[in-house]
Amino acid sequence: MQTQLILGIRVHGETLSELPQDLYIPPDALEVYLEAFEGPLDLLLYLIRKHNLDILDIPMAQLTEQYMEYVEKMKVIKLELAADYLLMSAMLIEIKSRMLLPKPVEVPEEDDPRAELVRRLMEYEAIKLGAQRLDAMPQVGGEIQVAAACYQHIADIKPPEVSLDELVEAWRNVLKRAKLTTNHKIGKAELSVREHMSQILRRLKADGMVEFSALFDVLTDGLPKLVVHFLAILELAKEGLIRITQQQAFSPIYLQSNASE
Amino acid sequence: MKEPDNITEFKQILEAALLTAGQPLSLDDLLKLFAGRMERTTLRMLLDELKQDWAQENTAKTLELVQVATGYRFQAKPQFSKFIARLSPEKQPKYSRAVMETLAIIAYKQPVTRGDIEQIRGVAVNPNVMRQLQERDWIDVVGQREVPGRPSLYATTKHFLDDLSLRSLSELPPFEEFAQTEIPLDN
Amino acid sequence: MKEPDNITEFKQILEAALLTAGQPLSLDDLLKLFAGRMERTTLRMLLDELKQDWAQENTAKTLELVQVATGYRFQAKPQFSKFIARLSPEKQPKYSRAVMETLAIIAYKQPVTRGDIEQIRGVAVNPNVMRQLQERDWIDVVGQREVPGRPSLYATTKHFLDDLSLRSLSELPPFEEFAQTEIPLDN
Repeated sequence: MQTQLILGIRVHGETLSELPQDLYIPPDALEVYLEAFEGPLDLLLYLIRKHNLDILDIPMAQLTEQYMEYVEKMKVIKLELAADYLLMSAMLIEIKSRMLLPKPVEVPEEDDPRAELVRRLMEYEAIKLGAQRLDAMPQVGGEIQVAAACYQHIADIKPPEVSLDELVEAWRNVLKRAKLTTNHKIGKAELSVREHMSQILRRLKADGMVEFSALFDVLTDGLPKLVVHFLAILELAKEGLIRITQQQAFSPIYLQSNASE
Repeated sequence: MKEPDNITEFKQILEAALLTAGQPLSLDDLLKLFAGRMERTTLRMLLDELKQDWAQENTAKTLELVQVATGYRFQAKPQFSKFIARLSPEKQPKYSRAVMETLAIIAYKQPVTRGDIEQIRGVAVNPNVMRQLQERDWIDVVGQREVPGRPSLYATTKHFLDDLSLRSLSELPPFEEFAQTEIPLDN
Repeated sequence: MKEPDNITEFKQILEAALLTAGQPLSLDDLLKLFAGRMERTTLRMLLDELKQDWAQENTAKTLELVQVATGYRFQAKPQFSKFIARLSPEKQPKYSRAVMETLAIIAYKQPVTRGDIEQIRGVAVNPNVMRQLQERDWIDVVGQREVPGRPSLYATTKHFLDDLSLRSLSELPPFEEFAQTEIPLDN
């Protein structure tokens, strides 16, 4: 898939004409490489298939040094992926060192330290091809369109029930998530204030301009309610949702929704 | 299939698109099917023909092509509705999480704009969600905020309180008791 | 319409239901259409007939009745896809290689843990990748492996098969065919 792209990669203005023959990746090209390959297996597979790289011919000492450099650099970028590459080079080094040991005259195939790596490479290659095949298959939402004509819904559907508990649970979830994300204000205005804010807005929407004292039902509302009502007016003014006007001192105060045209 | 070049092919493409659309398609939508190689008047004519094709053989066809406010759509003939309805027996539906959370935000933070809700939930509000709540008469628009675009301010209705058996919003459990200290209470 | 009492009416009801469903309907779903007055074997026969009705007059029909993992559905014949796709230019985004390889591993090796996937791919699995596949409802957790940490076992869903128009996993391209030439051990 993407492996073909890599030959056109430019690093510091110079086109990288071919892939390095070993596992060394120029640090400047590192990010690009990481995007082009899915991981060390993918890179190794590419080198083996395209360049006939011999797994054993990799200059291990040099490679290890270079990998350590990446890890330094990648602490900022993608440490996890660096670790994956590091693990791979460790594996290669282990294989190489075992190959260098004096061996018995006959090595059964399954004892060949490279066999496991080869098995993994081939399995990964098969998955890679499988992924390409799946990707190429027609999919619903893409090449397949499912019949979805309309019909008259005649069933008399009852609206869902909502319990107070469910509502509170939903709010709890909102808060939980709000905690994770950042940057929005969870104000602390009292609920009852908010209710009165809505009431006042409704009233102003219906009646247009309303005189301040007309908003208070002094006869039936107790003092706490009147205070809350007053707080609601202040909050509305603060949030810029209403306009409060007074012609001159001691003349009537009028409230108006800021939204009224 | 190459670009269509005769009436039969034009009509087939229209038919396939309308049968799979899941919603009405406008003339503008349908013109896109032909990548600019179709006149509006021709399109209208083709749709008329298609409509008649499906209207003929009256007994055999199960769908009809109808024109609604936002465009054309195929729909099952009315006599089949009763059977189709059996596929989804009216079990008590549940509101989605999006609906419940939107409702909770409006209840606790009213009056709020859609923008406020999106900010708090961190995702866009599907217009469908607002419509469901409005159709239920649980929320309504109580004004506009005086900022560019003049977004509507939503609040819960008395009907909402009735349905939840609350006398006032202050009977909702206070949210401070869930709010952990990590929630910034700025402003 | 009264309860249907002949093959034509049975098939019409099936057709109307399938054309409006927007998703596959199982045999159990379809039986509901007839409120218990239909045998399973009769239903299968009717569906076969319906399929053939739409397969005949090959040139005229724009849809075909197909069977997928969870049931039957009508879908546009492939030759119309390209035109219908023009209606929604912002089509389904392509998944990254990481997503597709993870999906392939789950499809072919299921049930697998994240550890299995990491072992095969040689890199850590980004949680995002799993989430994308779960949100698409293509994979889900089918259990835990009884090892320390009890890691979740993932498998593909029926919905995945539906979306790829497969009736079962055995219809996936056979894994063996991807095995390439041997990597030589000696040089």
